[in-house]
Amino acid sequence: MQAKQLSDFISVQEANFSQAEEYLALCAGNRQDGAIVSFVGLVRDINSQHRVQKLTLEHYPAMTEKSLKKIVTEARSLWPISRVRLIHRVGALQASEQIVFVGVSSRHRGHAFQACEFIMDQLKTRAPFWKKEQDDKDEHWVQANQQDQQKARQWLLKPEDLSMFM
Amino acid sequence: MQAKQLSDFISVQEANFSQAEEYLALCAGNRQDGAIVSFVGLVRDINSQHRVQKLTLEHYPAMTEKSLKKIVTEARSLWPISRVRLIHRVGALQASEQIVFVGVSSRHRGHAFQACEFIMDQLKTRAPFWKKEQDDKDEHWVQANQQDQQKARQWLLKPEDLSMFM
Amino acid sequence: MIEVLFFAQLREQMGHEKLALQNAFADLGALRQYLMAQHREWQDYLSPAHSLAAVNQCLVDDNHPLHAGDEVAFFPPVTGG
Amino acid sequence: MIEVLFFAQLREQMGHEKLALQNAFADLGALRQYLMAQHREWQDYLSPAHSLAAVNQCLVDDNHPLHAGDEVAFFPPVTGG
Repeated sequence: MQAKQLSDFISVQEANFSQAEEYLALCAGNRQDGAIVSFVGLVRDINSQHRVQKLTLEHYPAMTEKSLKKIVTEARSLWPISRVRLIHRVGALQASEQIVFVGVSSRHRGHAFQACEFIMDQLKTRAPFWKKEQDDKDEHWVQANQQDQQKARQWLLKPEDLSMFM
Repeated sequence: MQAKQLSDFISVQEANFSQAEEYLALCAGNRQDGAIVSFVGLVRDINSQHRVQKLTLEHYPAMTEKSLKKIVTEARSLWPISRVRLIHRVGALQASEQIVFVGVSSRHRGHAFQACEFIMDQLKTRAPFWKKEQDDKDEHWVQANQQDQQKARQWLLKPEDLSMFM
Repeated sequence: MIEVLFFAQLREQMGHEKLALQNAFADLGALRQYLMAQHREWQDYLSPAHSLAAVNQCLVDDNHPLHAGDEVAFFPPVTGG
Repeated sequence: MIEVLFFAQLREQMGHEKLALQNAFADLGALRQYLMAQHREWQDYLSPAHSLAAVNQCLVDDNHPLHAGDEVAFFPPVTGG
Protein backbone atom coordinates (compact mmCIF):
# COMPACT_ATOMS: atom_id res chain seq x y z
CA MET A 1 0.00 0.00 0.00
CA GLN A 2 1.36 3.41 -0.94
CA ALA A 3 1.40 5.80 2.02
CA LYS A 4 0.29 8.78 -0.05
CA GLN A 5 -3.04 7.05 -0.73
CA LEU A 6 -3.90 7.07 2.98
CA SER A 7 -5.76 10.32 3.37
CA ASP A 8 -8.77 11.29 5.45
CA PHE A 9 -11.17 14.08 4.63
CA ILE A 10 -13.49 14.94 7.52
CA SER A 11 -15.89 17.86 7.44
CA VAL A 12 -18.76 19.14 9.60
CA GLN A 13 -20.65 21.75 7.63
CA GLU A 14 -23.98 23.49 7.04
CA ALA A 15 -23.60 23.39 3.26
CA ASN A 16 -24.85 20.51 1.18
CA PHE A 17 -22.29 18.19 -0.46
CA SER A 18 -22.04 16.60 -3.88
CA GLN A 19 -22.03 12.81 -3.77
CA ALA A 20 -20.56 12.84 -7.30
CA GLU A 21 -17.60 15.00 -6.25
CA GLU A 22 -16.97 12.86 -3.19
CA TYR A 23 -16.94 9.73 -5.34
CA LEU A 24 -14.47 11.35 -7.74
CA ALA A 25 -12.20 12.32 -4.84
CA LEU A 26 -12.12 8.67 -3.77
CA CYS A 27 -11.21 7.49 -7.31
CA ALA A 28 -9.10 10.24 -8.85
CA GLY A 29 -5.59 9.00 -9.55
CA ASN A 30 -6.29 5.97 -7.39
CA ARG A 31 -4.89 3.02 -9.33
CA GLN A 32 -4.41 0.60 -6.45
CA ASP A 33 -7.96 0.28 -5.14
CA GLY A 34 -10.50 -2.10 -6.60
CA ALA A 35 -13.40 -1.10 -4.36
CA ILE A 36 -15.24 2.12 -3.52
CA VAL A 37 -18.10 1.89 -1.03
CA SER A 38 -20.16 4.93 -0.20
CA PHE A 39 -23.05 5.67 2.09
CA VAL A 40 -25.40 8.64 2.04
CA GLY A 41 -27.93 9.26 4.80
CA LEU A 42 -31.03 11.24 3.81
CA VAL A 43 -33.78 12.96 5.82
CA ARG A 44 -36.70 10.58 5.64
CA ASP A 45 -40.11 11.96 4.81
CA ILE A 46 -41.81 9.91 7.46
CA ASN A 47 -40.36 9.02 10.83
CA SER A 48 -42.40 7.28 13.54
CA GLN A 49 -45.59 7.69 11.50
CA HIS A 50 -45.45 11.49 11.24
CA ARG A 51 -44.54 13.49 8.17
CA VAL A 52 -41.24 15.27 8.76
CA GLN A 53 -41.35 18.91 7.62
CA LYS A 54 -37.87 19.91 8.66
CA LEU A 55 -35.00 18.81 10.81
CA THR A 56 -32.48 20.79 12.83
CA LEU A 57 -29.13 19.23 13.61
CA GLU A 58 -27.38 20.53 16.72
CA HIS A 59 -23.83 19.46 17.56
CA TYR A 60 -21.04 20.03 20.10
CA PRO A 61 -18.53 21.84 17.89
CA ALA A 62 -15.41 21.36 20.03
CA MET A 63 -16.01 17.61 20.16
CA THR A 64 -17.54 16.75 16.80
CA GLU A 65 -14.52 16.56 14.55
CA LYS A 66 -12.41 15.01 17.30
CA SER A 67 -14.91 12.16 17.71
CA LEU A 68 -15.16 11.59 13.95
CA LYS A 69 -11.36 11.45 13.61
CA LYS A 70 -11.22 8.88 16.39
CA ILE A 71 -13.79 6.68 14.67
CA VAL A 72 -11.92 6.83 11.35
CA THR A 73 -8.65 6.01 13.11
CA GLU A 74 -10.29 2.97 14.69
CA ALA A 75 -11.58 1.85 11.28
CA ARG A 76 -8.02 2.14 9.90
CA SER A 77 -6.71 0.00 12.74
CA LEU A 78 -9.26 -2.72 11.90
CA TRP A 79 -9.02 -2.85 8.08
CA PRO A 80 -6.41 -1.99 5.43
CA ILE A 81 -8.39 0.83 3.80
CA SER A 82 -6.96 3.64 1.66
CA ARG A 83 -9.04 6.81 1.34
CA VAL A 84 -11.80 7.86 3.72
CA ARG A 85 -14.17 10.81 3.22
CA LEU A 86 -16.68 11.72 5.91
CA ILE A 87 -19.04 14.70 5.82
CA HIS A 88 -21.78 15.46 8.34
CA ARG A 89 -24.14 18.38 7.97
CA VAL A 90 -25.50 20.53 10.82
CA GLY A 91 -28.21 23.20 10.97
CA ALA A 92 -31.60 23.23 9.25
CA LEU A 93 -32.48 20.48 6.74
CA GLN A 94 -35.61 19.66 4.73
CA ALA A 95 -37.12 16.22 3.98
CA SER A 96 -35.09 14.26 1.38
CA GLU A 97 -31.94 16.33 1.94
CA GLN A 98 -28.56 14.66 2.36
CA ILE A 99 -27.30 14.55 5.97
CA VAL A 100 -24.16 12.43 5.95
CA PHE A 101 -21.64 10.95 3.51
CA VAL A 102 -19.13 8.19 4.26
CA GLY A 103 -16.90 6.92 1.46
CA VAL A 104 -14.10 4.37 1.71
CA SER A 105 -11.70 3.02 -0.90
CA SER A 106 -9.77 -0.19 -0.49
CA ARG A 107 -8.00 -2.89 -2.49
CA HIS A 108 -10.64 -5.42 -1.48
CA ARG A 109 -14.37 -4.84 -1.28
CA GLY A 110 -14.94 -6.65 2.03
CA HIS A 111 -12.71 -4.19 3.87
CA ALA A 112 -14.38 -1.16 2.28
CA PHE A 113 -17.89 -2.43 3.12
CA GLN A 114 -16.97 -3.26 6.69
CA ALA A 115 -15.12 0.01 7.36
CA CYS A 116 -17.90 2.14 5.85
CA GLU A 117 -20.63 0.47 7.90
CA PHE A 118 -18.45 0.53 11.04
CA ILE A 119 -17.91 4.28 10.68
CA MET A 120 -21.67 4.88 10.34
CA ASP A 121 -22.53 2.59 13.25
CA GLN A 122 -20.00 4.27 15.53
CA LEU A 123 -21.00 7.77 14.39
CA LYS A 124 -24.61 6.96 15.26
CA THR A 125 -23.76 6.27 18.90
CA ARG A 126 -20.61 8.30 19.63
CA ALA A 127 -20.55 11.49 17.56
CA PRO A 128 -22.24 14.45 19.31
CA PHE A 129 -25.11 15.27 16.93
CA TRP A 130 -28.77 15.64 17.92
CA LYS A 131 -31.78 15.88 15.64
CA LYS A 132 -34.86 17.99 16.35
CA GLU A 133 -37.74 17.13 14.06
CA GLN A 134 -40.64 19.31 13.02
CA ASP A 135 -43.55 17.21 11.80
CA ASP A 136 -47.21 17.99 11.12
CA LYS A 137 -47.93 17.68 14.86
CA ASP A 138 -45.09 19.32 16.77
CA GLU A 139 -41.38 19.86 17.18
CA HIS A 140 -39.49 17.28 19.23
CA TRP A 141 -36.04 15.81 19.81
CA VAL A 142 -35.47 12.52 18.04
CA GLN A 143 -34.92 9.72 20.56
CA ALA A 144 -31.89 7.45 20.19
CA ASN A 145 -32.87 3.96 19.19
CA GLN A 146 -31.83 0.78 20.88
CA GLN A 147 -30.98 -0.98 17.62
CA ASP A 148 -28.26 1.59 16.87
CA GLN A 149 -26.67 0.85 20.25
CA GLN A 150 -26.68 -2.86 19.50
CA LYS A 151 -25.24 -2.41 16.01
CA ALA A 152 -22.38 -0.31 17.36
CA ARG A 153 -21.60 -2.76 20.14
CA GLN A 154 -21.64 -5.76 17.84
CA TRP A 155 -18.38 -4.57 16.19
CA LEU A 156 -16.64 -4.70 19.52
CA LEU A 157 -18.14 -7.91 20.80
CA LYS A 158 -17.34 -10.23 17.93
CA PRO A 159 -13.64 -10.10 17.08
CA GLU A 160 -13.76 -13.65 15.73
CA ASP A 161 -16.35 -12.60 13.15
CA LEU A 162 -14.36 -9.52 12.24
CA SER A 163 -11.19 -11.52 11.69
CA MET A 164 -12.85 -13.23 8.75
CA PHE A 165 -12.63 -9.97 6.80
CA MET A 166 -9.07 -9.05 7.71
CA MET B 1 -43.37 0.59 2.00
CA GLN B 2 -44.78 1.95 -1.24
CA ALA B 3 -44.82 -0.65 -4.01
CA LYS B 4 -43.87 1.85 -6.71
CA GLN B 5 -40.52 2.38 -4.99
CA LEU B 6 -39.55 -1.25 -5.56
CA SER B 7 -37.78 -1.12 -8.90
CA ASP B 8 -34.75 -2.94 -10.23
CA PHE B 9 -32.44 -1.66 -12.92
CA ILE B 10 -30.07 -4.32 -14.24
CA SER B 11 -27.76 -3.76 -17.18
CA VAL B 12 -24.88 -5.64 -18.83
CA GLN B 13 -23.11 -3.25 -21.17
CA GLU B 14 -19.86 -2.32 -22.90
CA ALA B 15 -20.34 1.40 -22.25
CA ASN B 16 -19.06 3.08 -19.11
CA PHE B 17 -21.58 4.29 -16.52
CA SER B 18 -21.87 7.44 -14.44
CA GLN B 19 -21.78 6.78 -10.72
CA ALA B 20 -23.33 10.24 -10.21
CA GLU B 21 -26.33 9.44 -12.43
CA GLU B 22 -26.82 6.09 -10.74
CA TYR B 23 -26.81 7.76 -7.33
CA LEU B 24 -29.39 10.29 -8.52
CA ALA B 25 -31.61 7.51 -9.85
CA LEU B 26 -31.55 5.92 -6.38
CA CYS B 27 -32.51 9.23 -4.68
CA ALA B 28 -34.76 11.07 -7.14
CA GLY B 29 -38.25 11.48 -5.72
CA ASN B 30 -37.40 8.93 -3.05
CA ARG B 31 -38.77 10.37 0.19
CA GLN B 32 -39.10 7.17 2.17
CA ASP B 33 -35.52 5.94 2.23
CA GLY B 34 -32.93 7.12 4.73
CA ALA B 35 -30.01 5.14 3.34
CA ILE B 36 -28.25 4.84 -0.01
CA VAL B 37 -25.31 2.41 -0.20
CA SER B 38 -23.32 2.08 -3.39
CA PHE B 39 -20.39 0.01 -4.52
CA VAL B 40 -18.13 0.55 -7.52
CA GLY B 41 -15.54 -2.02 -8.60
CA LEU B 42 -12.53 -0.65 -10.50
CA VAL B 43 -9.80 -2.32 -12.56
CA ARG B 44 -6.80 -2.41 -10.25
CA ASP B 45 -3.47 -1.30 -11.60
CA ILE B 46 -1.62 -4.17 -9.99
CA ASN B 47 -2.95 -7.68 -9.55
CA SER B 48 -0.79 -10.52 -8.25
CA GLN B 49 2.34 -8.33 -8.46
CA HIS B 50 2.09 -7.57 -12.20
CA ARG B 51 1.01 -4.28 -13.71
CA VAL B 52 -2.32 -4.70 -15.46
CA GLN B 53 -2.35 -3.05 -18.91
CA LYS B 54 -5.82 -4.03 -19.95
CA LEU B 55 -8.61 -6.39 -19.10
CA THR B 56 -11.14 -8.18 -21.29
CA LEU B 57 -14.41 -9.28 -19.77
CA GLU B 58 -16.11 -12.24 -21.45
CA HIS B 59 -19.61 -13.32 -20.47
CA TYR B 60 -22.36 -15.82 -21.32
CA PRO B 61 -24.97 -13.44 -22.73
CA ALA B 62 -28.02 -15.71 -22.48
CA MET B 63 -27.32 -16.37 -18.81
CA THR B 64 -25.86 -13.12 -17.50
CA GLU B 65 -28.93 -10.99 -16.91
CA LYS B 66 -30.91 -14.01 -15.73
CA SER B 67 -28.33 -14.75 -13.03
CA LEU B 68 -28.15 -11.10 -11.92
CA LYS B 69 -31.95 -10.89 -11.64
CA LYS B 70 -31.96 -14.03 -9.52
CA ILE B 71 -29.37 -12.56 -7.14
CA VAL B 72 -31.32 -9.30 -6.75
CA THR B 73 -34.53 -11.26 -6.13
CA GLU B 74 -32.76 -13.22 -3.39
CA ALA B 75 -31.52 -9.96 -1.81
CA ARG B 76 -35.11 -8.65 -1.81
CA SER B 77 -36.29 -11.82 -0.08
CA LEU B 78 -33.68 -11.32 2.67
CA TRP B 79 -34.01 -7.57 3.38
CA PRO B 80 -36.71 -4.90 2.97
CA ILE B 81 -34.87 -2.81 0.39
CA SER B 82 -36.41 -0.33 -2.06
CA ARG B 83 -34.44 0.50 -5.20
CA VAL B 84 -31.65 -1.62 -6.65
CA ARG B 85 -29.40 -0.64 -9.55
CA LEU B 86 -26.83 -3.09 -10.90
CA ILE B 87 -24.57 -2.50 -13.89
CA HIS B 88 -21.79 -4.82 -15.07
CA ARG B 89 -19.54 -3.97 -18.00
CA VAL B 90 -18.14 -6.43 -20.55
CA GLY B 91 -15.52 -6.14 -23.28
CA ALA B 92 -12.18 -4.32 -23.16
CA LEU B 93 -11.28 -2.21 -20.09
CA GLN B 94 -8.20 -0.24 -19.07
CA ALA B 95 -6.61 0.05 -15.60
CA SER B 96 -8.65 2.29 -13.23
CA GLU B 97 -11.82 1.95 -15.28
CA GLN B 98 -15.14 1.19 -13.62
CA ILE B 99 -16.32 -2.44 -13.98
CA VAL B 100 -19.38 -2.81 -11.80
CA PHE B 101 -21.92 -0.69 -9.93
CA VAL B 102 -24.33 -1.89 -7.24
CA GLY B 103 -26.59 0.64 -5.52
CA VAL B 104 -29.31 -0.06 -2.97
CA SER B 105 -31.73 2.26 -1.20
CA SER B 106 -33.56 1.33 1.97
CA ARG B 107 -35.30 2.87 4.96
CA HIS B 108 -32.57 1.56 7.25
CA ARG B 109 -28.86 1.57 6.56
CA GLY B 110 -28.15 -1.94 7.86
CA HIS B 111 -30.40 -3.48 5.21
CA ALA B 112 -28.86 -1.41 2.41
CA PHE B 113 -25.28 -2.33 3.47
CA GLN B 114 -26.09 -6.02 3.78
CA ALA B 115 -28.02 -6.26 0.52
CA CYS B 116 -25.35 -4.37 -1.45
CA GLU B 117 -22.51 -6.57 -0.15
CA PHE B 118 -24.62 -9.73 -0.61
CA ILE B 119 -25.28 -8.84 -4.27
CA MET B 120 -21.54 -8.31 -4.90
CA ASP B 121 -20.55 -11.50 -3.08
CA GLN B 122 -23.06 -13.59 -5.02
CA LEU B 123 -22.19 -11.92 -8.34
CA LYS B 124 -18.53 -12.80 -7.75
CA THR B 125 -19.29 -16.53 -7.58
CA ARG B 126 -22.47 -17.05 -9.60
CA ALA B 127 -22.67 -14.54 -12.47
CA PRO B 128 -21.01 -15.81 -15.70
CA PHE B 129 -18.24 -13.25 -16.23
CA TRP B 130 -14.57 -14.07 -16.83
CA LYS B 131 -11.62 -11.69 -16.81
CA LYS B 132 -8.62 -11.99 -19.08
CA GLU B 133 -5.75 -9.77 -17.97
CA GLN B 134 -2.95 -8.36 -20.08
CA ASP B 135 0.00 -7.36 -17.88
CA ASP B 136 3.61 -6.45 -18.65
CA LYS B 137 4.43 -10.18 -18.90
CA ASP B 138 1.61 -11.93 -20.72
CA GLU B 139 -2.11 -12.35 -21.21
CA HIS B 140 -3.88 -14.80 -18.92
CA TRP B 141 -7.25 -15.70 -17.47
CA VAL B 142 -7.77 -14.45 -13.92
CA GLN B 143 -8.18 -17.36 -11.51
CA ALA B 144 -11.15 -17.42 -9.14
CA ASN B 145 -10.10 -16.89 -5.56
CA GLN B 146 -11.01 -19.05 -2.63
CA GLN B 147 -11.88 -16.09 -0.42
CA ASP B 148 -14.71 -15.06 -2.77
CA GLN B 149 -16.19 -18.56 -2.49
CA GLN B 150 -16.07 -18.34 1.29
CA LYS B 151 -17.64 -14.87 1.38
CA ALA B 152 -20.51 -15.99 -0.83
CA ARG B 153 -21.13 -19.13 1.21
CA GLN B 154 -21.07 -17.29 4.52
CA TRP B 155 -24.40 -15.57 3.67
CA LEU B 156 -26.08 -18.92 3.36
CA LEU B 157 -24.44 -20.58 6.33
CA LYS B 158 -25.27 -18.10 9.06
CA PRO B 159 -28.99 -17.34 9.14
CA GLU B 160 -28.75 -16.52 12.86
CA ASP B 161 -26.28 -13.73 12.12
CA LEU B 162 -28.38 -12.43 9.25
CA SER B 163 -31.51 -12.29 11.40
CA MET B 164 -29.87 -9.54 13.44
CA PHE B 165 -30.27 -7.20 10.47
CA MET B 166 -33.80 -8.12 9.52
CA MET C 1 -12.88 25.84 37.95
CA ILE C 2 -14.80 23.26 35.99
CA GLU C 3 -16.96 24.26 33.05
CA VAL C 4 -20.07 22.15 32.51
CA LEU C 5 -21.95 22.25 29.19
CA PHE C 6 -25.36 20.85 28.29
CA PHE C 7 -26.65 20.02 24.83
CA ALA C 8 -29.88 19.39 22.96
CA GLN C 9 -32.87 18.17 24.96
CA LEU C 10 -30.81 18.15 28.15
CA ARG C 11 -29.91 21.84 27.65
CA GLU C 12 -33.60 22.67 27.38
CA GLN C 13 -34.54 20.51 30.38
CA MET C 14 -31.77 21.92 32.58
CA GLY C 15 -32.55 25.48 31.57
CA HIS C 16 -28.78 26.04 31.29
CA GLU C 17 -26.36 25.96 28.43
CA LYS C 18 -23.34 26.23 30.67
CA LEU C 19 -22.37 26.22 34.37
CA ALA C 20 -19.05 27.23 35.93
CA LEU C 21 -18.30 25.36 39.18
CA GLN C 22 -15.57 26.35 41.61
CA ASN C 23 -15.73 23.06 43.56
CA ALA C 24 -13.20 20.26 43.11
CA PHE C 25 -14.45 16.78 42.18
CA ALA C 26 -12.51 13.52 42.34
CA ASP C 27 -14.16 12.16 39.24
CA LEU C 28 -17.04 12.59 36.82
CA GLY C 29 -19.29 10.50 39.07
CA ALA C 30 -18.78 12.92 41.97
CA LEU C 31 -19.66 15.90 39.76
CA ARG C 32 -22.74 14.10 38.44
CA GLN C 33 -23.93 13.27 41.98
CA TYR C 34 -23.36 16.89 43.03
CA LEU C 35 -25.48 18.23 40.16
CA MET C 36 -28.19 15.60 40.61
CA ALA C 37 -28.59 16.74 44.21
CA GLN C 38 -29.30 20.37 43.22
CA HIS C 39 -32.89 19.88 41.92
CA ARG C 40 -35.32 17.05 42.11
CA GLU C 41 -35.72 17.00 38.27
CA TRP C 42 -31.96 17.01 37.67
CA GLN C 43 -31.82 13.68 39.49
CA ASP C 44 -33.63 12.20 36.54
CA TYR C 45 -32.21 14.29 33.67
CA LEU C 46 -28.58 13.67 34.59
CA SER C 47 -28.81 9.99 35.51
CA PRO C 48 -26.40 7.80 33.55
CA ALA C 49 -29.42 6.05 32.06
CA HIS C 50 -30.56 9.28 30.36
CA SER C 51 -27.35 11.12 29.60
CA LEU C 52 -23.87 10.63 28.23
CA ALA C 53 -20.88 12.61 29.44
CA ALA C 54 -17.67 13.84 27.84
CA VAL C 55 -14.59 15.23 29.55
CA ASN C 56 -12.42 17.43 27.36
CA GLN C 57 -14.48 16.30 24.36
CA CYS C 58 -14.04 12.56 24.87
CA LEU C 59 -16.85 10.23 25.94
CA VAL C 60 -16.00 8.81 29.37
CA ASP C 61 -17.67 6.99 32.25
CA ASP C 62 -18.15 8.04 35.87
CA ASN C 63 -14.71 6.78 36.96
CA HIS C 64 -12.93 9.36 34.83
CA PRO C 65 -10.88 11.71 37.09
CA LEU C 66 -11.57 15.45 36.97
CA HIS C 67 -9.03 18.28 37.17
CA ALA C 68 -9.37 22.06 37.40
CA GLY C 69 -9.81 23.47 33.91
CA ASP C 70 -11.59 20.42 32.51
CA GLU C 71 -14.49 20.93 30.15
CA VAL C 72 -17.32 18.56 31.05
CA ALA C 73 -20.39 18.07 28.87
CA PHE C 74 -23.64 16.22 29.55
CA PHE C 75 -25.98 15.35 26.70
CA PRO C 76 -28.68 12.89 25.67
CA PRO C 77 -27.79 9.78 23.64
CA VAL C 78 -26.71 11.08 20.24
CA THR C 79 -28.95 10.92 17.15
CA GLY C 80 -26.82 12.02 14.20
CA GLY C 81 -26.20 10.21 10.95
CA MET D 1 -30.21 -32.87 -29.46
CA ILE D 2 -28.27 -31.24 -26.67
CA GLU D 3 -26.21 -28.13 -27.29
CA VAL D 4 -23.08 -27.82 -25.18
CA LEU D 5 -21.29 -24.46 -24.83
CA PHE D 6 -17.85 -23.68 -23.40
CA PHE D 7 -16.64 -20.33 -22.12
CA ALA D 8 -13.43 -18.47 -21.29
CA GLN D 9 -10.35 -20.56 -20.44
CA LEU D 10 -12.33 -23.76 -20.84
CA ARG D 11 -13.37 -22.78 -24.39
CA GLU D 12 -9.69 -22.27 -25.27
CA GLN D 13 -8.62 -25.53 -23.59
CA MET D 14 -11.36 -27.59 -25.24
CA GLY D 15 -10.72 -26.04 -28.62
CA HIS D 16 -14.50 -25.80 -29.06
CA GLU D 17 -17.00 -23.04 -28.49
CA LYS D 18 -19.98 -25.31 -29.02
CA LEU D 19 -20.84 -29.02 -29.54
CA ALA D 20 -24.14 -30.51 -30.70
CA LEU D 21 -24.76 -34.01 -29.30
CA GLN D 22 -27.45 -36.35 -30.57
CA ASN D 23 -27.14 -38.75 -27.62
CA ALA D 24 -29.59 -38.77 -24.71
CA PHE D 25 -28.27 -38.33 -21.15
CA ALA D 26 -30.13 -39.00 -17.92
CA ASP D 27 -28.53 -36.11 -16.13
CA LEU D 28 -25.72 -33.56 -16.28
CA GLY D 29 -23.35 -36.02 -14.59
CA ALA D 30 -23.86 -38.56 -17.42
CA LEU D 31 -23.11 -35.90 -20.06
CA ARG D 32 -20.03 -34.78 -18.13
CA GLN D 33 -18.72 -38.36 -17.89
CA TYR D 34 -19.37 -38.90 -21.60
CA LEU D 35 -17.36 -35.79 -22.55
CA MET D 36 -14.56 -36.53 -20.08
CA ALA D 37 -14.12 -39.95 -21.75
CA GLN D 38 -13.53 -38.37 -25.23
CA HIS D 39 -9.97 -37.07 -24.63
CA ARG D 40 -7.42 -37.58 -21.90
CA GLU D 41 -7.15 -33.80 -21.31
CA TRP D 42 -10.92 -33.30 -21.14
CA GLN D 43 -10.92 -35.61 -18.12
CA ASP D 44 -9.14 -32.85 -16.27
CA TYR D 45 -10.69 -29.75 -17.87
CA LEU D 46 -14.28 -30.86 -17.30
CA SER D 47 -13.91 -32.30 -13.81
CA PRO D 48 -16.31 -30.74 -11.29
CA ALA D 49 -13.27 -29.42 -9.41
CA HIS D 50 -12.27 -27.25 -12.39
CA SER D 51 -15.55 -26.31 -14.02
CA LEU D 52 -19.05 -25.12 -13.25
CA ALA D 53 -22.06 -26.12 -15.32
CA ALA D 54 -25.36 -24.47 -16.23
CA VAL D 55 -28.43 -26.06 -17.79
CA ASN D 56 -30.73 -23.63 -19.58
CA GLN D 57 -28.70 -20.76 -18.08
CA CYS D 58 -29.02 -21.82 -14.44
CA LEU D 59 -26.13 -23.13 -12.36
CA VAL D 60 -26.85 -26.76 -11.44
CA ASP D 61 -25.05 -29.81 -10.09
CA ASP D 62 -24.50 -33.24 -11.67
CA ASN D 63 -27.88 -34.60 -10.52
CA HIS D 64 -29.77 -32.17 -12.70
CA PRO D 65 -31.84 -34.13 -15.31
CA LEU D 66 -31.27 -33.45 -19.02
CA HIS D 67 -33.85 -33.30 -21.78
CA ALA D 68 -33.65 -32.97 -25.56
CA GLY D 69 -33.32 -29.30 -26.46
CA ASP D 70 -31.50 -28.32 -23.26
CA GLU D 71 -28.66 -25.81 -23.50
CA VAL D 72 -25.76 -26.97 -21.36
CA ALA D 73 -22.72 -24.79 -20.62
CA PHE D 74 -19.40 -25.64 -18.98
CA PHE D 75 -17.11 -22.88 -17.75
CA PRO D 76 -14.38 -22.14 -15.23
CA PRO D 77 -15.24 -20.61 -11.84
CA VAL D 78 -16.44 -17.08 -12.60
CA THR D 79 -14.26 -13.97 -12.06
CA GLY D 80 -16.51 -10.96 -12.67
CA GLY D 81 -17.13 -7.99 -10.38
